[in-house]
Amino acid sequence: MSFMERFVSSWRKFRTPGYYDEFDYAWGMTIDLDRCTGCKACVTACQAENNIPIVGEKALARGREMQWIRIERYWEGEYPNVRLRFIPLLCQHCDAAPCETVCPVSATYHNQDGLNVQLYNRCIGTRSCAVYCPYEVRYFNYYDHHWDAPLEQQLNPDVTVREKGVMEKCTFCVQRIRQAKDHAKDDGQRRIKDGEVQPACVQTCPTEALVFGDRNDPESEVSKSMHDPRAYRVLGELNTLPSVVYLKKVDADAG
Amino acid sequence: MSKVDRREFLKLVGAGGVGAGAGFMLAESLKHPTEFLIPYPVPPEEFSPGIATWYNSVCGMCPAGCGISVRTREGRAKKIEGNPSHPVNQGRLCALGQAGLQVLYNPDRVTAPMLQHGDRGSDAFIQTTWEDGLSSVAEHLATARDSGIYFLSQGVRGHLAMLLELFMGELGSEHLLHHDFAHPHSLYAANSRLFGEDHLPYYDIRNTRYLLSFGADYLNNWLSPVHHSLGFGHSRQGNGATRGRFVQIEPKMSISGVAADEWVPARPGTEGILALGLAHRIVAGSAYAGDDVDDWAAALAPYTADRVAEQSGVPAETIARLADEFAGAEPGLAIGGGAAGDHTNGVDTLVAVNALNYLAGNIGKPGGVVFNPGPVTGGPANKRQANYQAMQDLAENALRGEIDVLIVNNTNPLFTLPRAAGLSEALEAIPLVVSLSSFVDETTAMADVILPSHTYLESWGDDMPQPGVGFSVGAISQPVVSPLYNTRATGDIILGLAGKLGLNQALPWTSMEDCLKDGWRQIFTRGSAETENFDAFWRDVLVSGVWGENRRRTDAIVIDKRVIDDIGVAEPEFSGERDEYPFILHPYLSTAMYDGRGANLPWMQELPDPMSSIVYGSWVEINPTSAGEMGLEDGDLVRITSEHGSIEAPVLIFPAIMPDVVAMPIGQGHDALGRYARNRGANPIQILAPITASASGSLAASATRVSVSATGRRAAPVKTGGVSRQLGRDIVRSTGGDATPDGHDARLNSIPIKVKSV
Amino acid sequence: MQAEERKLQFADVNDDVVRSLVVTGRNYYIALAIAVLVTLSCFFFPWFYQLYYGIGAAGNNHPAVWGTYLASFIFWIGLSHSGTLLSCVLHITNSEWRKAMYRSAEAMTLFSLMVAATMVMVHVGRPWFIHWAAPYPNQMELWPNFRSPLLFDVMAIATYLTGSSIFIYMGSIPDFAAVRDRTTGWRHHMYVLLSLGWRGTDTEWHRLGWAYTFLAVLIIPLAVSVHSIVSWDFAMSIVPGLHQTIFAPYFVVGAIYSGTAGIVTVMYVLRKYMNFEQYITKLHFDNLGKLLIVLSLIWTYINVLELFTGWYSGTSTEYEQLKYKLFGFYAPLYWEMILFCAALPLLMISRRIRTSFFPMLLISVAINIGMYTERFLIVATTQSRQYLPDAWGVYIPSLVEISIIVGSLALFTTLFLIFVKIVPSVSIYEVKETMATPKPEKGGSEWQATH
Amino acid sequence: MSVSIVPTLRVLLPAARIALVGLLGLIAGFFANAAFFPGTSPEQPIAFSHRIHADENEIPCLYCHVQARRSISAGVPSVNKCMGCHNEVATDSPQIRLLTNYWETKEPIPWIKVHDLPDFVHFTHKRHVAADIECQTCHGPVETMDVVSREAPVKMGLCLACHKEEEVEHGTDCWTCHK
Repeated sequence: MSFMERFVSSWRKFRTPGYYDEFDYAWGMTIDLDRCTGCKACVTACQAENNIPIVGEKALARGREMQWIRIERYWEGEYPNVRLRFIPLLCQHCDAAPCETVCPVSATYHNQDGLNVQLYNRCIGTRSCAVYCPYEVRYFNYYDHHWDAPLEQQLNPDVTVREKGVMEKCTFCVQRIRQAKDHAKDDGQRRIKDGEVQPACVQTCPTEALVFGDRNDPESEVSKSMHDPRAYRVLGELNTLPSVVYLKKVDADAG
Repeated sequence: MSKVDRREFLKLVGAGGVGAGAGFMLAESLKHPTEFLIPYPVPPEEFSPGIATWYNSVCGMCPAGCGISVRTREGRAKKIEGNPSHPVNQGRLCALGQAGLQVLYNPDRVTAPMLQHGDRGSDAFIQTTWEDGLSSVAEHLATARDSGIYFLSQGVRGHLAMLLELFMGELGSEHLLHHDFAHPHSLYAANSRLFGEDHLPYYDIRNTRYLLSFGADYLNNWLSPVHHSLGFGHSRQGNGATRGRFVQIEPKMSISGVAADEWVPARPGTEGILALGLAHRIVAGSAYAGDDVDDWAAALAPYTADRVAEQSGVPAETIARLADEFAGAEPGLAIGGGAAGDHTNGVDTLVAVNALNYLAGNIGKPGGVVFNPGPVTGGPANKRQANYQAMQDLAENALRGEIDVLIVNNTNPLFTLPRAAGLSEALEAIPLVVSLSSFVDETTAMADVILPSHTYLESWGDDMPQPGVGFSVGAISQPVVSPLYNTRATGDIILGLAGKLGLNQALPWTSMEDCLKDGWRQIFTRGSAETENFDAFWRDVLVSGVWGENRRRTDAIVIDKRVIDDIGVAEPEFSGERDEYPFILHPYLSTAMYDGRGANLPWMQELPDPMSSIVYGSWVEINPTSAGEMGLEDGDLVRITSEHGSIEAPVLIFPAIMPDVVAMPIGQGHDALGRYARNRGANPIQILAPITASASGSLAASATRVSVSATGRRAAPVKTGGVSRQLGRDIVRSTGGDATPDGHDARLNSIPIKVKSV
Repeated sequence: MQAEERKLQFADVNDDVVRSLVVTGRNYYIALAIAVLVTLSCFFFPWFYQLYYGIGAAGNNHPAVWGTYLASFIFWIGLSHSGTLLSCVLHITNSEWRKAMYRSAEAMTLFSLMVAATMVMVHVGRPWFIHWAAPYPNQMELWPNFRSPLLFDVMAIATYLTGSSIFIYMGSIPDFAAVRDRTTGWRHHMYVLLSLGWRGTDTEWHRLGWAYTFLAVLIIPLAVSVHSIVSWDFAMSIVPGLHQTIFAPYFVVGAIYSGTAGIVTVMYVLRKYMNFEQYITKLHFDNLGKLLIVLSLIWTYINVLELFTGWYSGTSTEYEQLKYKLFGFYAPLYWEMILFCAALPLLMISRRIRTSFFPMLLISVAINIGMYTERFLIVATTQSRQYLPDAWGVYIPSLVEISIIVGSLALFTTLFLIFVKIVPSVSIYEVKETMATPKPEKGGSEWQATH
Repeated sequence: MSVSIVPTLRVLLPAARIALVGLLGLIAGFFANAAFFPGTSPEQPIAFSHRIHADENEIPCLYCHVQARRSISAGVPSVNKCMGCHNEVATDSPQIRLLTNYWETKEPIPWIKVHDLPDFVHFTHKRHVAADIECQTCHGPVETMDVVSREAPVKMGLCLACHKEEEVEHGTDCWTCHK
């Protein structure tokens, strides 16, 4: 295919609404807020899996935290009728992602697996994607981070260590998906089975609040729970069509 | 064109030369740096480059004893995950467990045996060999009086515990102490009083429909948080129609309080009274129909709703409602612990909570309290646990010069005991202090000899989780990486000492691995394993990382009449006068650092506290109204003073805490333990009063009154969060109890998620 | 004033202008030295430090990832605006008074565009890969993202830069020739090259006039589009406070506003320190003053509109945004902006102020300070208050950033100082056009300077 | 007064000449370095010859680089694998003595990487071997080399060309090869 043909074809593809119906896999996640206890196991799991740097107290004091998945907290009411809500926020891998349109070098785009790709080695650090993202889940490398020896021996060889001036964010643990695909191929070119691949956060969640899978597979856990009556999307009114769906918390006393 | 003269020519040559040089260097600078391919002289069996190998082991970060499986690449541990086949955590793991890697790779580890060459605490350690280190300690042990040898270990189980027993037994010393700050002494005492058992029952949260928790932060750090979380999740949404209801009774909202459907603030120390109030209602309301009902009625007579309401500050109607809901729940479960047990009346409180279970008929059935079989093998878990009384005796004996040698194993009493215990002075009086710790923590800094032990990821060991899960479980902890430094497993150090002292008859093993295999032969001979020979069995256990046998207890429990008769909870006593010290200090184990052992892990330091999103430092939580009265704002540095000292911490205005209580997380405030922990925050344990729960002798950690005074300075803690109010933006949505669909369906987006035929 | 009465002659024009190029006083060298020094120490040194250390040298954080660099970028683009635009408009409406000032105005355009481009380099995290934003075939078979407003921006600015540089160059060819004929040595040779062998024949004059007008017409829409596109960098996001249809006109007006004020400043300086009293007169300040008032009114109007979008929106996001802008952390800056850009300019209603030079200088400088603040607020306030309250944060510029702002001013000054010594900063021939041709019978020595 | 450009050019010529020569020098220097010191064939601790092993003795690549079949990295043979043959074969040649020396001291051999990919590239030998891609496609005719040198430019262009030609599934998606 000549460049022009390819350009035209992909243009057509990306012009049609809901083009992601043609996804090979459409990875998605549901988060059950009624199960989530805010224990932050997912946060550390993510840190360990994805070589997320230890930014240090000074940087944190300047608001330069790095958590691909973070847990936001929202108080309601006053003492004694007070309650706290937790909500884990990670890259929503929106099917209509604002960040993808703005990157001048296409360092972030949507791939055939329904993933919102962040390409570290293409990023030039305009940081516009972070501004455009309404979920605030993109984190920027303000420095070249270093690990006090021998902490660097923990780094995951399947994930690159980002250099300064690069944007980074949750990848749905693409290295694990890659691995699973690899196994599936060896196993007679089959597709990935449901539950065969789990991001670090889903894998470790002690209350099993997080479910991950292929939205295209009607039988998968995630498709089922996406059709739960409690399902909703954070900031759904912006119509960014996130791949991450939340299940409402249940207020037993709200009736 | 003008012809080139000589000067011109020279210029040209110069220009050309410079250009060429520049070009050359440019090309040179663009070259890739040299990298090497280092082959193994002999390739190891287990792994090959580029392919991950997984080892199953046991988590050593807290006493819960979860099973872990560690991912290694090229012989280096890369990631810790839960072991799916381990019944306690079933593949899940908490944040602290994940951070175990940073214990292994911590830059501040002790890399070799050390001898203190200055005065104690001068940190003038000089490296030595194992040979010298061991023999010098062995000499002292040989010359010391038998009763003068003390061994203070962290709470260990399985064969390491047994090994310590044997070792100390051979040395003829009774003074083997396990010390964990968070060990639930009162809970053990309460259980043995009511049920006559010295090990904990299994609280079946998974199948319960109604959980009544008296101060137990069961989702965060009480007993076995990960297992409880699994149960919680399942009880909430895993059961189809019926959704478990969770009620949390505590003065300061904990993680479990957040997760609960109802948070009931009760005055500190009155949880037991409240429990008896519920019991009174149950008995009076004839929801209980046992034949000993009259005894109960008599015993519970004084705990009328009004009196209990008056004492606990919980409205009478709430008490009535809770009692009826609890009695009506099929099945229900009441658990008590944490702060509720850390009062002068702690044991009575927990007895009362168990009584509640008994009266509601939750004993010995799914969704209630299930009894564990006794430990399969290894040393006794609880009886060696040193309560505060024992630790204080240790200090006094030391001052009386009765201690010749103190061996400390991976526990840090100088941090986890109040300053009032006088332990630091006591250590001064001990001629030889040996530490087996992997880090220079506060206690190790005071040692004369450091014989650094492996981290749990480098050493052999085994564990029988306490509390069990209703049936016998054992797990092997195997080295997942070859040791990073010149350290040794605790067991091997003990065996080494034994060898030097000629105790080989009693401790015949050459290494901890032998000792384990020997022990596990017995387990193999229990016959529940269907493998043919021991080696196969051993291999299986190593592969799966866990062993269990499906023998459950079915014995019914009868409670002695005398126990029923003297059931009752006294008013809690506090140290300090109310008018001088208006607040009750409520210290709690922080999510990230547990009892302070997590403070040297950068991941844990950078893990925002779930409720406050504060990192790197400690804070004190104050109710908005009382803060308003004192004119305090977020970030004001205040001085918290008890009768036994004072600390400083910034204020955090916290909506979910009782007005006369101030809460502080435990974990920060180290003055040792390496670069990440040192000189950061304050340690509330330091100022606790040395009063104990009368019946168990354990420290009444929540029974200290304090005064809070502004210092005029500000020290706003570092937070990752912004404004934690929704401002009507409907970010975290919730639905009514019956979870009916109300139009907010993920499918109802402008572009529906179509489904591709697979 | 004295200069007004003096009878101006063709010869004087040439002399004055050439003098301004050839004769260089000590003050000039001192000024240049200072400018260069400040540029090096306050712009390039901190920038290289930032390149080595990472964007962490700036005060940005999560969520406020954009900072003063971007604000400066818009500021300079804005400043660039009236130069060429104004000159074009006035050329087409051939208003006489333009002719003395447009050269310097266009130069301002050119240099502020250059500075703006460098601000982009300073802003991005990995400027060594900035070329990836340009479409060129490569072995990676990768192209820039043509959907990205940032890419539109790059294109627009490049076009505008090209356009206005051709425009200014073409306009000054005859002057180069004039200077060429009056200079010797290396200057002569330089102007030989620059003047492209201009002879001054009628055909040449004709073609020049034609092409010049053509370009002028071409550049006007271009200039307008450039700043609209710059505004899209923000308006195309869904960030509350940025996602607004008014932004394109808002930016264009703001740009012309600050640009015009910039011209006033520059003209004051030229007039004072290069003795162009005869050419840059009260008339110019008067007219520009009127223009400024109009612009300030439009600008104020749009700002008021903004308040209403927030107030009437009824959504928490927009409303909080507005509250934060008016009373939040950055509120003092906001009110400072209102004072400088909305209140102060109204003084120019009085003719006495318009026609007195120093007050005009003060006002024009004040306006540009205010306009810089506006750009900073657009970037800072909106990012600090987005959709998720628990991710809110505050951004405070770091020392490095502030020094780079100062440095960029110095950079601009340096470029301008060099410019005035190479290009006649007052258009010789057009000034002459404004004067009557000599009457033959009077022997060509006496005539009246007509304005 | 002249409007002619000629005198000016005459003045400028020398400067122009110098600039030109300087530029030429720059280019020459750059390519001289690239040509004569490419750094693509570094000197190895042992002068191992792939020609002798792979060509003359026809040992298949995967015999030594056994990892390539099942791992992302092909790996280098362990020292004892070399010794497996060189206990008997050519034990007296000086290079082999070096080898035995490493073997006896149980030291690893510090081979220098010739084909090296950046950290952000995910390349798995396994998949490419499974797809029956000749090692030579990327590594060049190694079997003809006494000193291995990087012949084929292992750059993104090479990968893409092949991925397109063979129409690899999602072969041009960035996340297929970048991590």
